[in-house]
Amino acid sequence: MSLAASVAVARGPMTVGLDVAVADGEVLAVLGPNGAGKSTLLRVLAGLLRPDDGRVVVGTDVWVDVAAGVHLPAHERRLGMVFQDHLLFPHLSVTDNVAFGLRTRGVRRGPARAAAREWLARVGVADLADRRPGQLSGGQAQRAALARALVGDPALLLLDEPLSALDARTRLTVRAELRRHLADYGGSTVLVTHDPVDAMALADRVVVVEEGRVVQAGTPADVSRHPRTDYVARLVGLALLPGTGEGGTVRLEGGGRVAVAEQTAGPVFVAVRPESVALYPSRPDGSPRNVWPARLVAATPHGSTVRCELAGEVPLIADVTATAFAELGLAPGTPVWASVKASEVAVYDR
Amino acid sequence: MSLAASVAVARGPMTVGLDVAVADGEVLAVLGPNGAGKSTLLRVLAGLLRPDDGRVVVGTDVWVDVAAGVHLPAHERRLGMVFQDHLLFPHLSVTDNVAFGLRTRGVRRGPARAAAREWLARVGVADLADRRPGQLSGGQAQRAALARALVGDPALLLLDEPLSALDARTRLTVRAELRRHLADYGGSTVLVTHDPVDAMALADRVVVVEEGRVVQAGTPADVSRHPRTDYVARLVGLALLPGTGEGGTVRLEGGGRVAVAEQTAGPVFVAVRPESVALYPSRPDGSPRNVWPARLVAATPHGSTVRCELAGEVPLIADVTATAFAELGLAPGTPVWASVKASEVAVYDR
Amino acid sequence: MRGRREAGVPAPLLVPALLAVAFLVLPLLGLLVRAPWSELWPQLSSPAVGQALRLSLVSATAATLVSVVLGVPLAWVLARSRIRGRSVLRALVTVPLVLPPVVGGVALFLVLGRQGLVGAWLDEAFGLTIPFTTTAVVIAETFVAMPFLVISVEGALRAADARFEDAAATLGADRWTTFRRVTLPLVAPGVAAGAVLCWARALGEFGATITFAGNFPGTTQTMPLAVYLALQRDPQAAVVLSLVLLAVSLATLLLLRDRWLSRAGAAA
Amino acid sequence: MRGRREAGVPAPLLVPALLAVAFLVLPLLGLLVRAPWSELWPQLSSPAVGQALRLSLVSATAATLVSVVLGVPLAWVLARSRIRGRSVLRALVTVPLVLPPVVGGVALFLVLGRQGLVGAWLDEAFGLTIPFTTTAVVIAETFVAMPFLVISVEGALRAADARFEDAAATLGADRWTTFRRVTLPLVAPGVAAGAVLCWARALGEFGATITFAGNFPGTTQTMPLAVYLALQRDPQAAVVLSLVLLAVSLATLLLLRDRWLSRAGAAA
Amino acid sequence: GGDDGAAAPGGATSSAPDDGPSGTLTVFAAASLTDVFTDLGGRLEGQHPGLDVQFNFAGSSALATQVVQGAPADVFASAAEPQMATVTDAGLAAGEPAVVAANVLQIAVPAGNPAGVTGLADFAREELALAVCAPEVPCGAASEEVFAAAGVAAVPDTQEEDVRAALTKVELGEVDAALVYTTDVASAGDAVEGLDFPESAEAVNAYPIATLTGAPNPDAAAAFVELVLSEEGRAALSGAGFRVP
Ligand SMILES: Nc1ncnc2c1ncn2[C@@H]1O[C@H](COP(=O)(O)OP(=O)(O)OP(=O)(O)O)[C@@H](O)[C@H]1O
Ligand SMILES: Nc1ncnc2c1ncn2[C@@H]1O[C@H](COP(=O)(O)OP(=O)(O)OP(=O)(O)O)[C@@H](O)[C@H]1O
Ligand SMILES: [Mg+2]
Ligand SMILES: [Mg+2]
Repeated sequence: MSLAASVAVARGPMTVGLDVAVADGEVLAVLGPNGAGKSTLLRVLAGLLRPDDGRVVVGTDVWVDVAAGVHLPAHERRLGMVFQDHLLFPHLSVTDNVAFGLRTRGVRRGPARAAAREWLARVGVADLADRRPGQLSGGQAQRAALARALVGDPALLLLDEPLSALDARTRLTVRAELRRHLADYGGSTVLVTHDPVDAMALADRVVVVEEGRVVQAGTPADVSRHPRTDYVARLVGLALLPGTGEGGTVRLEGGGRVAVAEQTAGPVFVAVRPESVALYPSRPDGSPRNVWPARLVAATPHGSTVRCELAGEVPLIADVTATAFAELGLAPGTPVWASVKASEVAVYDR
Repeated sequence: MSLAASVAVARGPMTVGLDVAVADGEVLAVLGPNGAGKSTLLRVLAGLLRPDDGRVVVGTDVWVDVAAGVHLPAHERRLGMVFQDHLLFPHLSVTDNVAFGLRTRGVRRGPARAAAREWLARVGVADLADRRPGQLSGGQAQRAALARALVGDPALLLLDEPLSALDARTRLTVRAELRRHLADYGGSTVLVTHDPVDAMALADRVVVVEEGRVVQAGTPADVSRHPRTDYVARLVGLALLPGTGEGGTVRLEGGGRVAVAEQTAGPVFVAVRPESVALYPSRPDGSPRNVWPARLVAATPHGSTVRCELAGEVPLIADVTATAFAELGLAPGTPVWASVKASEVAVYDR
Repeated sequence: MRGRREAGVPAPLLVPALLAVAFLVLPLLGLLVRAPWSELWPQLSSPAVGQALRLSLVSATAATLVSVVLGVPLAWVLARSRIRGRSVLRALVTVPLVLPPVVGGVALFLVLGRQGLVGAWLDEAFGLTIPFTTTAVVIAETFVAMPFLVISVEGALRAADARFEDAAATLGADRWTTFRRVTLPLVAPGVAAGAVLCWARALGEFGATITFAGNFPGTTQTMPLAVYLALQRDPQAAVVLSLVLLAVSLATLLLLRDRWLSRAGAAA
Repeated sequence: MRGRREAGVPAPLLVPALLAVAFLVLPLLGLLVRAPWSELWPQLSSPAVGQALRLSLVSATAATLVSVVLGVPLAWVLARSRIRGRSVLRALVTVPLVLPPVVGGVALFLVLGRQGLVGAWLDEAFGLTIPFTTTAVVIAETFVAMPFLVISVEGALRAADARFEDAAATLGADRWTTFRRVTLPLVAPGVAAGAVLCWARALGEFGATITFAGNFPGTTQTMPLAVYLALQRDPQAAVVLSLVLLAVSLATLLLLRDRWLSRAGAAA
Repeated sequence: GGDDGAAAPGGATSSAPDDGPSGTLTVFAAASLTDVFTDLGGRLEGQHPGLDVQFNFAGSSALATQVVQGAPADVFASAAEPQMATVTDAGLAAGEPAVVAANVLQIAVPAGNPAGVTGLADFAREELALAVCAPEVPCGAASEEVFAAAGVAAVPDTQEEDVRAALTKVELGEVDAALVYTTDVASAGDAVEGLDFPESAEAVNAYPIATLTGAPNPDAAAAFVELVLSEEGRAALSGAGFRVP
C-alpha cells in the first residue's frame, strides 16, 4: 500500500523533518550521511517513536496524525522491519525468530515454521535454522533478520541497512533475492542504505537526507547523474562544483572557472567524473580548455586504478591507473596539473 | 609487535583452524564470506574465547599455548578491539567510553578525557562527546567504537568490520584517518572486512578465510590479480575458471576450452575481467578466439555500466554499458554470445 | 612471561564474598554441630511433623504460584507502563515487607475476617469463612511473600533491554503477546530469583500465618509454627525441626533451581 | 480507521496487577481505617517510640550497607565465577530465608554468643561481647535480610549482557575493575531492588533480633519489638505503632528509591 | 557505642556512695509482666538514685535461651515453670526460685458476647469459632487440664501460640470465645469481656522469679526480687489481675 508521511521529530539538538511518499509496490531508497535521521524516520514510520508533528498515511489508513491525536501502535501496523542492529530474540531459535511475526498474526506453528524455513533458505541460512541468534556470525544474523522482516505480508517494509554485514558474494545473491521479492511485493518499501549499488539495484526512487532534511529526490539514475549536494556527488563518485553560468564558462563559487560545452546562465552545478580527469606533472599543452594547478591530498587504490583527491582552486577527484600513478611519482602533497575536456563536464541548473 | 597465531577452535559443527602471522607495524586484512570464522579468530586473539588447540605469540610473549596450559587473560593483552556490534558501554558517555581503556591503564581522568576527545574529533564525532551511546546513530556509534579501540597504545589492534556502518563519504575520511594512524602504528593490526577497497587501502597483506581455513594469502594486489577461489574472484570482480593447461588452451573443469596467450601446462586458474567480455546477440565473426553461447542470469546496474552474470558452459561476468545493455534487449534468461580476446585472459598455476 | 591461567575471582570480590558465606553459613553449621541428633528420629517419625512439613511445602508453593500469577503482572506495570502515581504504588507494594507480620495478620482480618470488608460479604453471600483454614495460610504467606517477588522482578524488568519489545511490536505482537513471548523469557532468571525469594519467605512465614490462620495441626500448622511451639517446651527439638525444614528446602531449591535455571540459561 | 491512542496496559496484565495491588494494599487500608487515631499523638510524642524508630532506621540501614558490601560480591561469585559447588552454595545462601528467625537467633548465639565459636574467642581476645548490643541488632538483621539481596542481585547479574564485560576486558580492565566500572552500573536497578528488599526485611525483623539482641529500650528495641510489647498490653497502640513504621518506611522508600532509580535510570 | 554499656556487664558496678544498690540492674522478664515490672522498676530507681533498671521483655523461652547462652542478666522472671527449670537445670539460678504471682484461666468473649457463651461446655460446640492455647505453651497445658476436669471434649479452631494471639482474635471478633488468662482479659480493655468458670482453679499457672548466679549486680537483683515479693509488689501484681500467693 502507498505511504505518505510528513513528520517532524526532535532528536537531541537536531530536528528531523521529513516528507516522503512511496507508491504501491514502489521501493524508496533513503540515502544520507551518518546521523542524518534515516533510522529516526523508520522508527517513526514503525510507530516506535512518536513524532512531534505530522501525519503518516498508508493506503487510506491514517497511522499517525499528531494534530488529531492519532497514533496507531506499532503492532497494529502490519510492518516488516529490519533493525540496524538486528535485534533477533536471543531466547528463540532462528526459525522461531522468523516465524514470530506469523505466529502473532495467528498462523499455526507448523505452517509458520515451514514459511520461516523457506525464507531462511532464500537468504542462505537454512542450515542454521535451529541455532540461537547468539550462535550466528554477524552476517548470518543479518540475513535471519531480513528473513524475519520479509516473511508474512506486511503493508510496509522498513529495511535499515539490511545488507551491510554481508560479504560481497552473499550480498549479490541476497540482493538479487530481495530484488525478486520486492518486484512482486505489493506494499511500499523504505530501504535505508549507504551503498549506492543497493539503491541503484533495488530502488525505484531515491531520497537523499542530510541533517534531517530531504535535499534531493528522484530516480536513481537522475540522482546519480545530477547530484545536488556534495554528499551525493561523492557517493556516486563525482566532483560537484556549484557556480554561475556565464555562456560557455561557469564561474565557480569557490573561485576559478570551468569551460563547458553548453551555453548556461544563472546558478548551475558542474559535475566532473573522476575518469575524465587527467593528471600531468607539468602544465600540459593541447586541446583541453580546462587546466588547473592542484595538490594531491589523498590517494586510495581501487581495483586497477587509484582514486586521487585533489585540492586547489578547483577541488577534483581523479581516477588514474596504478601504472600512471607510479610514473607520476605521486604522493600526498605532490603538486600536479589536472585537465578535463569541456565536453566531459556535465552542467545543470541548481 | 609481531603476531604469530596458529589456533583451532570448534564452532558448532565447524572447526575454525587458522594460521596467521603479522609483522611489526603490518596490517593484515582478513577477508571471507559470512560465517567463515573471522570474528572467531579475533575473539581467540583477544582472549575472549579459549582455543581448543594452538599457540598465540605476540612479540616474544606467549599469550596462548594450549599444550602448556597458558592462557593470558584478555585484560592483560594490551589490545584495541572494535566489535562487530560496537558494544559501547550504555551507562557511560561517549567520551568516557573512549577514555575507559586509558583509565584502566592508569591514566588520570583529565588527560584520558582529553585524549578521548582528540580521537573523537579524528573520527568526526567530537560534537557527540557528551552523549550516551543510546543517543547515537549506527554510524556514529561505530566511529566511537573505533576511537575507543585506537586510543592508547595497544600491542595488537583487532578491528572487526570497523567501517561497515559508515556512509560513503565518512568512510573515505575515516578510512584515510585510520590509514594515517596505522602507518605510524608499531603494533600488529588484524582487520576483518567485507570491503575489498578497505583491504586494498589499509592492508599490507591479505588472508582469505573460508569455512574456517585460510584459502589464500598474499599482498592485496597479488590476491586481487590471482584469486584462488571463487569467493575471492567475485570479491575483486573477476570470473575464475579452474582448468588444465594444454599448450595454448586451457581445458576447463566445468567443460569447455579457453584460448590463452601463453603456453601452459598442468592445473591452472583462468581469470577473466568483466570489462573484457563482449556480448553479442548472435555469434560474432572476427578475431576473438574465445566465443561461447551463454544465458543472462542476473544484471545489476553499477554506475554507468551494468554487470551481467552469465551461465553456460563457461560461467562469466560481463560489464557492459547501460546503452549497450538496452540495445541488446537483455533480460534474465536472454541467450547471448560472449567473447573474450585470448590476450585479455589471465592464466596462472593452481 | 606470564603463563598463569585466567584469573579466578578478584580478591576485592572474593574476600567480601567469603565473609558473606561465612556469615550466612557458620550459624547453620553451628546449629548442625550442636543439634541433638538423637532427637532426629523421634521427630521425623512423628506424624505431626510430617503433616506440618507437607502443609508448609504445599502452602508455600501455592503462595508462590499465586504471587507469580499476580505479582509478575504487577511488576510489569511498575516497570513498563506509564500510569500515574507509579512511584507511590511501588512504595506501597514494598511496604508490607516492613509491616510486622503479626500486624499483617491483623490487617488481613480487617479485610478477610468474619467481620472484614470483604470477608463479611463472603460469609453472607457464600457462607465462606477464610480464617483458620489452609486457604488462610496461603493468603497470609502470599501477603507477606509477594512483595519480594514483585520488587525483584521489577528490578529485572528495568535492567532488561526494551528494544526487543520494540522488535516484537513491529512483528505484530501486542503488549500482552510481547510480554508472554519476549519479555518474560528474557527476564526468566529474574523471575526465578523472585520466585525463590518468595517461596523461601513463604516457607519461613510465621507471624501473619499464626495470626490470620491460627495454628491447628493438619490444617494450618506449618513448620515454623511447629518449630515455635516446640521452642516453648523443648528448644532442642525445635532446632532439629528447623534443620529438617532447612534440609527439605535445600533439597527442593537444589533440584528446582538447577532445573529452572538451566532452562532459563539455555534461553539466554 | 482506528484512531485510538497507544494501548495502555493489556487486560491480561492489568487484571492480575490490580488484584495484586488490591490484595497488598487493601489490608493496609483496613488498618488505616480501623486504627485508633486518638492514640497517634501520645505514641508519637513518647520518647521510647522515637528511640525505637531511630534505632530501627539506623540498624536497618547499617544492615543494608553490610549486606550490599558483602552480598553483592557474593552474588557476583554465584553468577559469574566458575568455582565448584556453586549451586550448593547458592542454595545454602538461600536457606537462612527459610530458617524461622527465632531459630536464626539461636544459631547466631552458637557462633557469636559468649560461648559461641567465634564469640568466645572475641570475648577472650578483645573482651568483646556481641549479644544484647546494637551491633547484635545489626547482625541479626543482616543475617535475616542479606539473602534477599544476594538472590535478587544474582538474578539481575544473570540477566545482564555479559558481552560488555568482554569489551571491558579488551580495554585492559581486570575482573575487579570490570565489576566496578561496567557490571555494577549495568545492574544498578537490580542492586537497588535488592537493597530495598533487604532494607525492608531488616526493618521488619523481629524474631532473630529479640532472641539474639534482646529487647532493651534504646539499645536493641527496634520498632517491631516495640510493636510486640505493645501488642501484649494495648493492641490498638501496636497498630498505631506499625502504621508509624509503615509511614516512615514509605516516605524513605519514596525519597530514596526515586532518587536512586532516576540516577540508575539515567545510566541505563 | 557508648550506650551499649546499658546492658553490658561492665556497667553494673556498685561503687555508689550510699549503701543501697546502684549501677545497672538487668531484669529479664516475661512479656506479660511488662506493665507491672516497669512500674516496680521505676519505684526501685526512685528509692535508689544511683540505680538504673533495664528490662528485657520477651517470651519466657527466648529469655531462658538467652540466659543459658550467658546473657548478663541479674534477675529472671518467667511466665511458667518449665522455662525457669531450663535455667535452674543449667545451674544458673541463685537459690530456689520464688513464685511471685499466679494466673488462672478465664473465658474471653467479644464485647457483648454475641455467641452467648456461658461456660466451658460451649467449647464443645462445633458451630462456634473457638481459640485455645497450644498444648506446648503454659496456658494450653492449663486448658487441657481444665477441659479434662470438666469433661469437655473441646473442638477449637486454632491452638494459639500464646495468649495474646488468642486474645487478638477475640478483640477482632474473629472467634466467639477463647480460653486465656485473667490478666490478659484485664489488660484488653472494653473490647473483651471475661467469664469466670469454676474449673479454672484446677490449673493455676505460677510465675517464678530468681536471681542469677552470674548476676553482675547481685545487690540490686536481691533488692528487686525483694520489692516484687513485698506487700507493695503484691499489690501492684494483683492490681494487674494476677493472683498473688
Ligand atoms: N535517543 C536519541 N536521543 C537524542 N539524539 C538521538 C537519539 N538517537 C539518535 N539521535 C541523533 O539523531 C540523529 C539521527 O539519528 P539516526 O539514527 O536517525 O541517524 P541515521 O541517519 O540512521 O544514521 P546512521 O547512518 O549512522 O545509522 C543523529 O544525529 C543522532 O545522534
Ligand atoms: N557461540 C557459537 N556457537 C556455535 N557456533 C557459533 C557461535 N558463534 C558463531 N558460530 C558459528 O561459527 C562460524 C564462524 O562465526 P564467525 O562469527 O567467526 O563468522 P564471521 O567470519 O565473523 O562471519 P561474518 O562475516 O558474518 O561476521 C559461523 O558459522 C557461526 O555460525
Ligand atoms: Mg541508522
Ligand atoms: Mg563476524
